[in-house]
Amino acid sequence: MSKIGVFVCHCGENISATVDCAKVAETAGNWDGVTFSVDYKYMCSDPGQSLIKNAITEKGLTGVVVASCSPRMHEPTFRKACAEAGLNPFMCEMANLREHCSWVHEKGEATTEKAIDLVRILVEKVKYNHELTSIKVPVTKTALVIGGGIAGIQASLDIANTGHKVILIEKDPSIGGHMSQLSETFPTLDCSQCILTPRMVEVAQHPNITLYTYAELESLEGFIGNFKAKIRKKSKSIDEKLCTGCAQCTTKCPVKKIPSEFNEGLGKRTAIYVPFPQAVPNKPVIDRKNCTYYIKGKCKVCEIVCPTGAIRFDQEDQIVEVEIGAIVIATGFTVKQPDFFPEYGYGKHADVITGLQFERLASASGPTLGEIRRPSDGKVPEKIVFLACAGSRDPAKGIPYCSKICCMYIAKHAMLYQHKVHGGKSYVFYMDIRAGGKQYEEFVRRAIEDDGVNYIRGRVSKIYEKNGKLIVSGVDTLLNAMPVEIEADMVVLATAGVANEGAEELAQKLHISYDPYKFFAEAHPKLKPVETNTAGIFLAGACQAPRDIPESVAMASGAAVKVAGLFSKDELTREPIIAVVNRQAPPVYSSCVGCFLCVSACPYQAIEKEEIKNRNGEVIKSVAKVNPGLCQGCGTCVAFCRTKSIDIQGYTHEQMYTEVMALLNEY
Amino acid sequence: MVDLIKRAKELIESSSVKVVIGYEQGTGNKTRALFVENSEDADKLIFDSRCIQNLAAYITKKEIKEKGKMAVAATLPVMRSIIQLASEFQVTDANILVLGITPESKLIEFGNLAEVEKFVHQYEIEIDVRNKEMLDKLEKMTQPERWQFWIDELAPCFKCYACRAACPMCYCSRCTVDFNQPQWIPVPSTELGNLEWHIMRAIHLTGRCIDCDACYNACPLSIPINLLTKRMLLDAKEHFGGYQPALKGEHLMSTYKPDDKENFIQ
Amino acid sequence: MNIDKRLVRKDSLEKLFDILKQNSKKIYAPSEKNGKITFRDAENFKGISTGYIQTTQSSKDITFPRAEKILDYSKSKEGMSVKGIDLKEIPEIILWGVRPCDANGIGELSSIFNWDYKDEIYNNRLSKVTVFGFSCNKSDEYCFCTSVGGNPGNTLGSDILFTRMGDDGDYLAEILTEKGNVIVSIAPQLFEKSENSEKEKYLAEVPVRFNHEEIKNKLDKFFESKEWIEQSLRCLGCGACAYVCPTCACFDIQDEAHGKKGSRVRCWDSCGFSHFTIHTSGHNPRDAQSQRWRQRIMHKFSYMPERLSVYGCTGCGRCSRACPVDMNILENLISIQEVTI
Amino acid sequence: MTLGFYPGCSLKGSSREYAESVLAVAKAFDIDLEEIHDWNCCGATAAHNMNKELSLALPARILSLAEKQGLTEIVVPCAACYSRLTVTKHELAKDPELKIAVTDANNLPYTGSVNVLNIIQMLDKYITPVLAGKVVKPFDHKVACYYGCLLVRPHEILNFDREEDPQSLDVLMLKAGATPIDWAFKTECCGAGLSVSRTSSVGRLSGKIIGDAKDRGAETIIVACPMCHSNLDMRRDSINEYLGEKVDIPVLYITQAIGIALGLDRKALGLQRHFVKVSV
Amino acid sequence: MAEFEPKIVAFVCNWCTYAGADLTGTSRIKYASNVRIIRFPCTGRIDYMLLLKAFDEGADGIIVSGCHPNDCHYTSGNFHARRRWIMFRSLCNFTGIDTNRIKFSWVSAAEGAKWADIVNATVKSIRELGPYTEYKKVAKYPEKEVNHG
Repeated sequence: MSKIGVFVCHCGENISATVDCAKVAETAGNWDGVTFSVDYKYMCSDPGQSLIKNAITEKGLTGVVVASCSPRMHEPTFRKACAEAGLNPFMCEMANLREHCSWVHEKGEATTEKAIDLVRILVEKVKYNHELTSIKVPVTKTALVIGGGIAGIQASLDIANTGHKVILIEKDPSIGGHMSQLSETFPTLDCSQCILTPRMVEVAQHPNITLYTYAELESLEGFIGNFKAKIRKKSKSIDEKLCTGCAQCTTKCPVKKIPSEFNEGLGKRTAIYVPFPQAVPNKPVIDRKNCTYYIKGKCKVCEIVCPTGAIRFDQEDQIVEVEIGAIVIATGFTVKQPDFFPEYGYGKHADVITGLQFERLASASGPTLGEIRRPSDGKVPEKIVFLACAGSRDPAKGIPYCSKICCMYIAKHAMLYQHKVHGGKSYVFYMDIRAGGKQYEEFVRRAIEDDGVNYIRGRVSKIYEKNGKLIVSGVDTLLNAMPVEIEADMVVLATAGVANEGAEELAQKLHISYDPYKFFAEAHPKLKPVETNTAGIFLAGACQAPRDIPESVAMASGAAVKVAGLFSKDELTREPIIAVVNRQAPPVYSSCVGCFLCVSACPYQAIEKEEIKNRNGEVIKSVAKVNPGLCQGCGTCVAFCRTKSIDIQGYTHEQMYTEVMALLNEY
Repeated sequence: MVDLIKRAKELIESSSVKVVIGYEQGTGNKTRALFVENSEDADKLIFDSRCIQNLAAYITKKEIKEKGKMAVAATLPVMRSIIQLASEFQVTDANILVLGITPESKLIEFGNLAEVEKFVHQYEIEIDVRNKEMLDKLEKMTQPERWQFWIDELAPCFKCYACRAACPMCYCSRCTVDFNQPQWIPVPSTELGNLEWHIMRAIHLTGRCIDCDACYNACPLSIPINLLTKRMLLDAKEHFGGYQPALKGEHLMSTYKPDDKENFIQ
Repeated sequence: MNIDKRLVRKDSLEKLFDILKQNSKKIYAPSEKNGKITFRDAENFKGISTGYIQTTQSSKDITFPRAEKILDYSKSKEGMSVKGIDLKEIPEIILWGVRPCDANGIGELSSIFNWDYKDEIYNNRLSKVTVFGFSCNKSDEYCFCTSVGGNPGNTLGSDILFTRMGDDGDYLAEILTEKGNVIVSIAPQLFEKSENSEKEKYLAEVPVRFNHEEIKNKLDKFFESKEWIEQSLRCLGCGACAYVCPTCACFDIQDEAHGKKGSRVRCWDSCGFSHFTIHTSGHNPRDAQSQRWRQRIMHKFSYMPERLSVYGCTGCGRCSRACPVDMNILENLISIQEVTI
Repeated sequence: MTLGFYPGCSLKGSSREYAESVLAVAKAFDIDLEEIHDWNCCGATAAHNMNKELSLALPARILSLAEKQGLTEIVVPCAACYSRLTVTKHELAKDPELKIAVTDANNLPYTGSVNVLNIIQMLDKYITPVLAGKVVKPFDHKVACYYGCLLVRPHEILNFDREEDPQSLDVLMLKAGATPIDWAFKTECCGAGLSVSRTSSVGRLSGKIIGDAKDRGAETIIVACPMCHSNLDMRRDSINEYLGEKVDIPVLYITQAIGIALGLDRKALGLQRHFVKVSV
Repeated sequence: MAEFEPKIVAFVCNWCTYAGADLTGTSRIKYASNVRIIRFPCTGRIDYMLLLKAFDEGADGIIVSGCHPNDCHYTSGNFHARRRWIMFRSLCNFTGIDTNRIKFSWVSAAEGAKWADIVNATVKSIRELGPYTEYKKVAKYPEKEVNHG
């Protein structure tokens, strides 16, 4: 006979404001099998948990139902409490009275009735719960870091420094990411390259880090502690072992006018190229789309000039298979290009550029060697306008969120401009200045007060070119919405930070979720910012949302700690929510008839064939068997099996059936 | 079927197979299954248009399997059933020899199941005109009319499970109706118990039924339960391009396509 | 005993039906659906099937329904309360068009339900049934009532037995019981004095096909025979034979639970089903179809005569007609008789 | 072929030439424009600032009448009318209760089945495919296509063209043989709402439009809205006053420009009715 | 007379719709209280028989909801579910079960508002359809004495 304890939480007033918690507890107390029922202000608090623990020991409870918030929130908390009191943690269930009831319905009888129903469903379910034991699986202590920007670099180094192996893959020919493109960094104005390059080199030289540049994730299978990844190493068309990075080839390559990605199109590169001088690895790749040899079948200048014979025109993409235990995704973000904004010149005015392009202009290693010169004619702009929120915070553009970093980098840009172009005039159109962060507000004030940047609170409706000037037509909302027109020489758009193209596809490969803007979704917005919903996969940096450098680095270190924590044990404990094929006494052995249709229904290839043999070793019967290491507990096979021979622990036939019965009948 | 008798005798005498399953004259004007285990019995083998029982139902029967390798005089529906059973690992080349009977009543012996599959694939599974008309008629009814139609049609059902017994695909050793923890299908043959039994049966046969009508022919009350599986067959065709039993095929309901089309999920 | 024999004109039958209906009698009579004839609540005389040799299903459904609630229960903190069905609610029913073999089967069924335990519900239902037997003037190769002690004009089990005199003739009604007299008293004008009381010449001829005594004696030593395996090879193990049989009485008790309330239901079961005898342990004493087939025959021709002094078979031949794989009981009994042990 | 036709007030008054040119071009392609009987004011532009239900009931009545007349598709040349009719369809489809209220107010059944076309959509759908063969005198001029505010906004309701940088008129004019210029004032406000009350504001607002068109070498300005036309044509004196020079670039309705390309009679196109002489 | 309050059972997956309904809660979006959620690991786990059981026990409407295609936490559970739903729904339709009473939807963890809309729309439409008397009549067997067929 079950002895169930029901614990109804008020959640302060979050539940009790609309649900009569005392009535819920009282009603539950009258049900068959419920021996203890109580309501309390905060079940998750220490005294609340003690209440549960005491009831378990004193009343000898065989099952616990905590009626409080979403199990997605506190199930681990309460299960742990039960375990501490000696009750198998899987004998604890949660009724979601907060998110699914009190917060979404008005106060009233119907809401309390619903709360009672929700509790009853779980009380009846828990009667059919079984004591389960967590599953132990071995951990492969190698991490895969996807993306070699600052977040990926930081995560790789942090993990590697704890003594674990790291495989870092980067889709571009060099690691460094967006940070390597930046001129100076706010709020200290130290040179981005100067602080980043040492880390890049450290990555390359670290004995625990294997670096694959020009490589992308092809596919992933497995589960936490036991992933198998296929990595596509795109062909670089060179033999990296032979290449010394002497740059003979890049100097002699006749195709010289390809817009440089690193310089955001403001500079040119060759077809065989190293993206930037400090690249790691500092070895070239051939851009086959633009290489004369690949287009026309002749040239091979690079091959001729290469002193070590390292050019390999027939090199093919290579697929590397690796076994890893954890993954850090640090794929970063991208910015909207000006052609997204017809009103701002639709990408047709050369002198309307993005913030990232301005970084290149301001960078000492950039196409202008750090001088601010406008792309169209190379003149130093006398008047420059910066537009904040180009796309961001604009529902009409489909980007209602704040891109977060723009306020700061615009202040930096304006400041750099003022420092470099003496007597120049700079204007910033903004909605609000969001400068939350250590020394951030001070930095913006410096731009305004010390460097004389003109901040205009208002939006720009239109930019058009007239008589060689860019007419920036906007409004100053602090001057009673006075229309403002500035005849500028150059305009910098702080275009919205958005998810990478292909982010969706990557998420699907990794089986992680993403938000409506295709940024990867964290497991909890506050308490699990670096975890994903898929165990063993973590997030770092701007792939999760727009992030600045300090945040990206902090996230990366956070993710690294999560990985290191995971790797600190040889075995991993997994929830035993897995499918099981029934076994019975001979001569039946199992009700499974061995049709093995479940094998194709399983998304994880977790179902195998097991041959049941007699003492003479003859096969009596072939039945399905679930590999507990591979099974992730989706239950697709369970609903599919005709003979109901597969069941899933925690969501068994009896449990789910009982939930339906309990929901619609009186008990 | 002189050829069949001759071949059966050879197979038995040479011990190539232990039993040949075919048809014999039954009582009344019926024909019935015959299990030939010695060459004299082979003389009783017949084949004519009355031989419609799906003999594949015997292939998974314990008592028959225990005899050893079998040969089956198989009409097109029987051959289809055999391929489907093979795809579900219930029969292999090692335990069956197919003596095919073509739609033109010609005997054709197959070396292996792959050949049977090839033969079977020449013919589309098609629903006969009379049943097609009935399906169309049902389609045109309103939802409450269809509901009443089935409540009335299924009312006589007393759950003797002859439909299940006669169906070659219903080889499960424990049918869902025999599962009682929980009791998915109400055991009593009430309106609800009958409806849910037949719905469940139709779902379990979706993508597997080869439309042999064995269930309908077996029903002592002649309830048109084959309409359910026929409907599923047509829907499988409409939504997923249909199916043919195949040795290494993708089973309709245990697989999916990312671009499966529907118009009702919001 | 002198049987009260009356003449019922051929067109009086409809009048009788209508008068009984006017007297609010519930009449179950054979009617057709999908080509199969079964006893159903008859609304009008026109819907009643005639000319059939035998109905597909027997009339046992009326006294032993395929699904029958026997009690309701509800649970509370105080405990369980149980409410049996109200026997007074059981309606009076006239069973119209029952063949003599079926009527005979009523007795056989009753002997099972009154063997060690007197089944109150069954007996109550039976007490409220008035049986209108109709003698057979046709038979087919599946009929063998005469081999099990019956005959096409058998009066056993009927309250009134109608015998049609000639293909288009009037009926001879034998008023056999008090229940029969009650019917006559409702419409006395339709039950005329009978001049001609000879019915034998109008009855179908059903040859005796085997000796049931001999079969019974043989079965005593036949348990381990290989014949069972050979006979049952074809059997698919469905329950069609048991469910159409007038004397098969296997049932299952099911609790239909809905939260704290529920009902207990008696529903038909069949010893032919492979799971009929399965134990909780997984052991199944009748694991093979041959064992189940043997049980069916042994029960009807050996165990029942031994324990209840009646046969469990009326020779109606329904099981043979209904079997999807032509398991012909007559054929099998004859072969048992012929086999030497 | 027959299409429904809702002229609205402007096309019967100040912009008669727009109506004339629409009908002339339609006729040239054997399209019958059947005017909606007993049509009423569309409510533009003031009604929706006063009373939402009224602002929807007026266009709904027009649409109901069109339904009653058996029309499935109507042409609405005036951009303001087009906006009101389309917005009404959108609002009523979205809100069944509102639909009932409006239907009740009009006492006319409304299903929302009538397809509303602006002039560009009409030309695109029925005339562009066969235009090339009928152009006898390509409109070989540099043109500035001016869209104004109501033709493309609000985008989420009209779902017509790109709201910030529309292209449809440019494409049409290209097909008529013109060279559309790239300019900055395609959707800038002409000051329509102040057309009568504050002509000086109109001078400034429309002046910027004319000024930019002139600076970029436009020989003609092409419009598809009576309000735009009034302001750019009728208020040319105020405009010129603002610009401080005499600019005499003519303003043509798209249908007039196409009509010229088709070689239609200039009078039939109403070219003589303009304030700024049509020199092209 | 009081308005008919339909009983609606929602079968949802843990990762998307259950989380989406959590978000509806955290966003404090109000919706009709007629729905009770039963949590499954994945839509692939949702046994069609459970839907029938819900009707057996007196549900007037059913919501089945999970992750959008491609978003399944288990990669393809929802794809399998979708195929089953297509066939199951068609069979229901063929047997005369009122498919207007079964609402299938995709609600992601980010679509809190959509969940509220789905629930409200379902409650509204079921309210218009009224109690599912057809099914209830058949299902309330224990009220009936016997079945003679």
